[in-house]
Amino acid sequence: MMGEPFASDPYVVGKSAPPPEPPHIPAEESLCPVVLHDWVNSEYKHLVVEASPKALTVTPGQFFNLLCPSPDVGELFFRRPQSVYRVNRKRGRIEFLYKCVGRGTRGLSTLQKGDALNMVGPLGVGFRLDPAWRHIVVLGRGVGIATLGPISQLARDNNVGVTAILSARNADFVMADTFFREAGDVVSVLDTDGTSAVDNVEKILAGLIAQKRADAFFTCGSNRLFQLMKRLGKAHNIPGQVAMEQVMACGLGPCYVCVRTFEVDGKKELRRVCIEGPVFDMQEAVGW
Amino acid sequence: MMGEPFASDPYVVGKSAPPPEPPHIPAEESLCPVVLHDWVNSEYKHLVVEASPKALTVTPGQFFNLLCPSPDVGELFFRRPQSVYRVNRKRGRIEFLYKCVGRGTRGLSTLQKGDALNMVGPLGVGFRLDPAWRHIVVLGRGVGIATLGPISQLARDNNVGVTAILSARNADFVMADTFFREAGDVVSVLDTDGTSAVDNVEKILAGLIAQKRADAFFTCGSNRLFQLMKRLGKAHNIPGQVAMEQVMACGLGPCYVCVRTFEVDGKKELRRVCIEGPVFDMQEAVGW
Amino acid sequence: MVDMRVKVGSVSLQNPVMPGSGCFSTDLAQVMDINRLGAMVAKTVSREYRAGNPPPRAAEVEGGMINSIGLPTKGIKYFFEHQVPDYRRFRPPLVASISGTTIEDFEAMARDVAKGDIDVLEVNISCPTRDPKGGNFALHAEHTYEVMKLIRATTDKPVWVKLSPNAGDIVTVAQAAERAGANALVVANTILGLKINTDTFRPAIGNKFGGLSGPGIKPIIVRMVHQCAKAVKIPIIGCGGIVKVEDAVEYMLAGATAVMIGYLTFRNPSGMIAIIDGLEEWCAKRGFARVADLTGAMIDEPPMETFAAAAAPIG
Amino acid sequence: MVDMRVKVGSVSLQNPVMPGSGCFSTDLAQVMDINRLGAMVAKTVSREYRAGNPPPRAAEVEGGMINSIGLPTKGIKYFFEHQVPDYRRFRPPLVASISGTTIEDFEAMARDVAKGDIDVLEVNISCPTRDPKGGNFALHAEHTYEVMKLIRATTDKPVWVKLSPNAGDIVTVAQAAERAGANALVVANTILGLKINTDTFRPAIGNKFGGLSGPGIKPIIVRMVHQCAKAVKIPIIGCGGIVKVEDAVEYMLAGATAVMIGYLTFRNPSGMIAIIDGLEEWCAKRGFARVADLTGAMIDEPPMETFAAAAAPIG
Ligand SMILES: Cc1cc2nc3c(=O)[nH]c(=O)nc-3n(C[C@H](O)[C@H](O)[C@H](O)COP(=O)(O)OP(=O)(O)OC[C@H]3O[C@@H](n4cnc5c(N)ncnc54)[C@H](O)[C@@H]3O)c2cc1C
Ligand SMILES: Cc1cc2nc3c(=O)[nH]c(=O)nc-3n(C[C@H](O)[C@H](O)[C@H](O)COP(=O)(O)OP(=O)(O)OC[C@H]3O[C@@H](n4cnc5c(N)ncnc54)[C@H](O)[C@@H]3O)c2cc1C
Ligand SMILES: Cc1cc2nc3c(=O)[nH]c(=O)nc-3n(C[C@H](O)[C@H](O)[C@H](O)COP(=O)(O)O)c2cc1C
Ligand SMILES: Cc1cc2nc3c(=O)[nH]c(=O)nc-3n(C[C@H](O)[C@H](O)[C@H](O)COP(=O)(O)O)c2cc1C
Ligand code: FES
Ligand code: FES
Repeated sequence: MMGEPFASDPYVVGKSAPPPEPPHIPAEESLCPVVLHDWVNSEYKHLVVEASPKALTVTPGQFFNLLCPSPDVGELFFRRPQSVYRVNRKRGRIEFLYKCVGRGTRGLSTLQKGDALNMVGPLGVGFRLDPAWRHIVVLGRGVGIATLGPISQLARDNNVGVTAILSARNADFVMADTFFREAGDVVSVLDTDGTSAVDNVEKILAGLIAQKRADAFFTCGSNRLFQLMKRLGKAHNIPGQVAMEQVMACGLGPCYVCVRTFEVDGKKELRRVCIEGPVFDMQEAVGW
Repeated sequence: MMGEPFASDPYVVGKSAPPPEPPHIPAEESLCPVVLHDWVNSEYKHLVVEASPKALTVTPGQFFNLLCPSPDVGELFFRRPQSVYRVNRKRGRIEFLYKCVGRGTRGLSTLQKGDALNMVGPLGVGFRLDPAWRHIVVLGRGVGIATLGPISQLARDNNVGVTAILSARNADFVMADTFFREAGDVVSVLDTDGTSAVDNVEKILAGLIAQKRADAFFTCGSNRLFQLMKRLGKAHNIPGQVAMEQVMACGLGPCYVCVRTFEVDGKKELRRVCIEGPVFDMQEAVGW
Repeated sequence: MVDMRVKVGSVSLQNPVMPGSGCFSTDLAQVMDINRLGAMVAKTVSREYRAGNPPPRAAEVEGGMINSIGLPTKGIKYFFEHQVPDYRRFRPPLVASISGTTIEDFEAMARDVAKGDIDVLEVNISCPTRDPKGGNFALHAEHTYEVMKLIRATTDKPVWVKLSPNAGDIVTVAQAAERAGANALVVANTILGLKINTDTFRPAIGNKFGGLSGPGIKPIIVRMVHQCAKAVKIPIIGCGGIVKVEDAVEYMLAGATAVMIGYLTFRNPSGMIAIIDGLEEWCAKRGFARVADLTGAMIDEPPMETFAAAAAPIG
Repeated sequence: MVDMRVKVGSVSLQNPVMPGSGCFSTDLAQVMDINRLGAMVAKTVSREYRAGNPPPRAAEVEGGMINSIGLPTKGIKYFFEHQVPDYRRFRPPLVASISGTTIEDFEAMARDVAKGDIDVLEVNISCPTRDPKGGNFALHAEHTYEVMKLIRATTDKPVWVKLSPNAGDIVTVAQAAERAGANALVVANTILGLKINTDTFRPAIGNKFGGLSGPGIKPIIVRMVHQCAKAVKIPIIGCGGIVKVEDAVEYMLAGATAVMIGYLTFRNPSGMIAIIDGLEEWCAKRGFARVADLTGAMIDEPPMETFAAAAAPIG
């Protein structure tokens, strides 16, 4: 039998000093107490945990690999990756915003305040922010919105302007708009009134480009919108970054489970989302 | 994944009427709320559940096959058989007295008041009481004591005298002596003072035989003591019954996992503890 | 209303769910309505009395169990005098499973059992608990062909053959069985395994080796069912690790006409009934008017993602 | 103090725990101290660049996972220019795993890789994700003998061979490898499996079939280790489903000199370290001064109960 939920000895937040270890180990397994865990609408949950010092070094676009409890008596095996939605370093907290889609996230949603969440991280290559940029555009849909939170926060902290275009099925699923409003302008586009159509988003982006408010593009969560940004970015020579997803096993690089296709100078190649990403150059990514 | 803890649809005690079913189905899977669950000493726990009407038809020596929760994240598979220690038909309760020995019983011990225990039963062939008997002797050791409870109760209800010889490591592990005292005389024999030695128990039994207080023998829990009773029973022509144990898979008869050896007229044969037992003729049983 | 009937060759079943041999007896009437089953499959019987293997005969492992019962049997005479009449109190077709020690013994068993009051003859040439090499005739295509050819000639009744997952190439064994005239394949028996008790340093079960069954083997057996279904025309009965409705569906998608269940019954004594009910519900919800339409319905294409190029192999 | 050292033939390891090929890279330095491992085992490399199989490349199953990565590799040149120097930042011996398409290719690969800065050559003739029949040379004793004989002649370095659990008779394959001069056997690679998604009716992974690994296969592979250990004199490395200390012990009792770990790392990234620490503790508690004494220490007798006659077979 699997025995304990982990064979390794994770860092227990609030219970012990970080174990002495060589300085070259940047990520760790840690047990983080849940501070808050609320539904934000019928499908999404907001999870706040107390995090270890190492976990708090997470940068925008990086993710943690979470050991979700099984939602039933069956065993759940793979960890589930979730990118960080917000970091509060002063209070030592990390926040996730996630959608309940299958067994893993359903299991995750059963965690109660005070329960310990086993997380491995921080992992992956996050977003890069060029301080020379004056204004960036972030375009997210669905869960992709969560992933774009930290880079927007970072931009604001560096006095880079942010326009956040948040695409959703309906007004209920425009999440975190107040959070994004703190960082800059928010444009919500919805399926219900047709504003989320690619055509309309293209108009909005074209307007921002015309106003020189688009020094860089960031996107996550929709292949359709990614393809749009990629096309406009190419046409107008605007650098872009995309955060991608793929089923993962190890989350650390060795297993090559999490690959996506990329194209450089007409040559296709596969890259691992977990360690070469999850954030990639928008022009090199092929999509999903 | 295993999905739900049971694929079948158990009878839920206190929640629903028993499902309509052909009258020839004597056992059932039922979900029984835990009413009480206490440690009686450092190794044994006393478990009381509210039981279904069908479960309450259990007779002395019969058992239930319990779906023990896993004590860790590993899956626990086989059910664990436990014989009934006491039945309170008026209050609709069934009691178990069990020793925590491995993963299954450790998992069982995590059940809290109000949790539902999934039990299959009543199962097996129990003890037989001949109303012509005037006095019986029950000899139990360890968990075997639990199994001998109901037959002692039944004997008393039928005005048959009972002498209960309870063997244990030390005074802490003489369980249920007050319960047995209600049914008759209790002799505790212990390892600590040497009274549990086979020689001494033989003396006690010989005394009872001499006093004609041994119309039938019942035993459970020790091979050594079983062999003693078998020998004396044979010598003095006293009928005897022994409750046996064996690892089980189905608990119902089909799988032939639970066999023990028996000998009839010098010919050995294997019998299934779950359906041909757990109670067997003492002279036919070979031991364990 | 979902039509739950399936046909395994000439044998009509009211639904595709039946027990695996050795995991069923009329003792189960203690907890379920046996008349609801697609068929009854009796424990494997040999000609003579066999005691079986020494206990302990089973042990838990992660994702399943190993067992080495050793085919205990009271012999063919007892089978017909006591067990068959007992089964006949119930309505589903009766499948008799036979085992033999030699090819001649198998032929004689087939002749004698098939002429009795049974509906189907299942030939167990794959029990891993008797031969420590992990099976019997079913390990090799030629051996399977030889024994099945002889058995086929003994009777007009439907003959099913239970294959071994321990065979290196189950597909050629399946084809050999088909050529020899088997009417259906049961895929498969248990996989030979060993568990050592790290407290006692001894094997966990009395016979040392035992057959692995349960959910852990399901991906292996589903693969074999799919491979065999591509290679033969006779129906296949999938067997190994079914514990929920989706598992039964998965076997049928892979190419099985019906399924057999063992392990589940140990944990959930009336689990087979729950699978029958759940399968009907599942079909209704998914718009299948006939459960038989699931057989072989796997779409044999990669699970392409939205943007095809991203998933396509390159280089 | 427990002596944790083991010798796999001429190769001394500081402890018996190492990763399985394909489940390890220096990327794991993100979460653990690689210098604690018994050895480093590199991902299987082929001569030319290979992209590997289309995603999704892995899926969960009960008691394990199936994967079909398809041996992606940047080729032998990149391996020596970039990966080997990267591994050499760490101290444990480096095991290079090679794959080839033909017997000639294997021979040439062995020659070229063995002369590089590596300590052991592991020959992967058993990857089930390349050949849908479930393996490669390792399915047959003769094929194994032929390829290993040629490879043996190319180098004086230790040569290990990774066998396939899909072989019908792994013992004869093991003996063939020994005869051909292999210095150790890795038992074993993954078992060919299939998972069908019952929502989409499509295979769960891009390559349809994939290799099953994880705790669910442990009883099968422990059995194979035991069978091989009885049949050959060269050391055996057990591999399959080790997720806790007792699993490693079980493999050693069955006859393994060392163990490899894959699956556990995915769930518990520094799990191998925990197994090393736990194994030392376990030996100390059980009074074993040398972990090497566990190898083959299974007591090959039935788990007799107190009263012997009750457990003995009869008839
Ligand atoms: C780097 C990264 C960051 C992510 N950040 C977020 C986030 O901030 N918020 C959010 O809601 N979701 C996020 N996701 C997606 C999230 O990981 C999946 O929704 C989750 O794994 C689904 O698990 P499940 O068991 O609930 O669903 P399942 O039923 O198992 O699967 C549903 C879908 O999730 C994907 N998935 C399943 N297993 C894995 C796995 N091991 N690794 C990756 N994907 C998997 C598959 O594409 C599958 O189709 C992120 C994914 C990645 C790779
Ligand atoms: C008919 C019957 C009635 C019993 N009544 C009682 C009782 O009233 N009180 C009590 O304390 N114990 C009783 N037992 C014993 C009880 O079933 C075992 O102690 C329990 O199954 C141990 O499970 P475990 O997982 O805790 O221990 P494990 O570590 O799994 O095993 C410890 C020992 O328990 C036995 N065991 C394990 N699995 C099974 C199984 N599926 N079926 C039967 N035995 C198994 C084995 O002999 C093993 O050596 C009874 C057993 C039987 C067969
Ligand atoms: C305890 C036990 C006894 C078995 N006895 C037989 C048998 O007598 N004949 C046979 O063909 N298969 C026998 N089997 C194999 C099952 O019929 C079935 O093929 C196997 O268990 C896989 O199905 P499962 O995973 O649903 O249990 C037995 C299996 C178990 C677990
Ligand atoms: C994702 C993945 C990739 C693998 N790649 C290789 C490989 O390249 N070469 C190889 O010999 N074995 C490979 N294997 C097999 C493992 O080394 C190991 O034999 C198998 O997973 C069983 O061990 P486990 O149950 O501990 O995972 C791979 C396994 C997995 C899960
Ligand atoms: S998940 Fe293993 S390499 Fe990315
Ligand atoms: S446990 Fe199955 S026959 Fe007794």
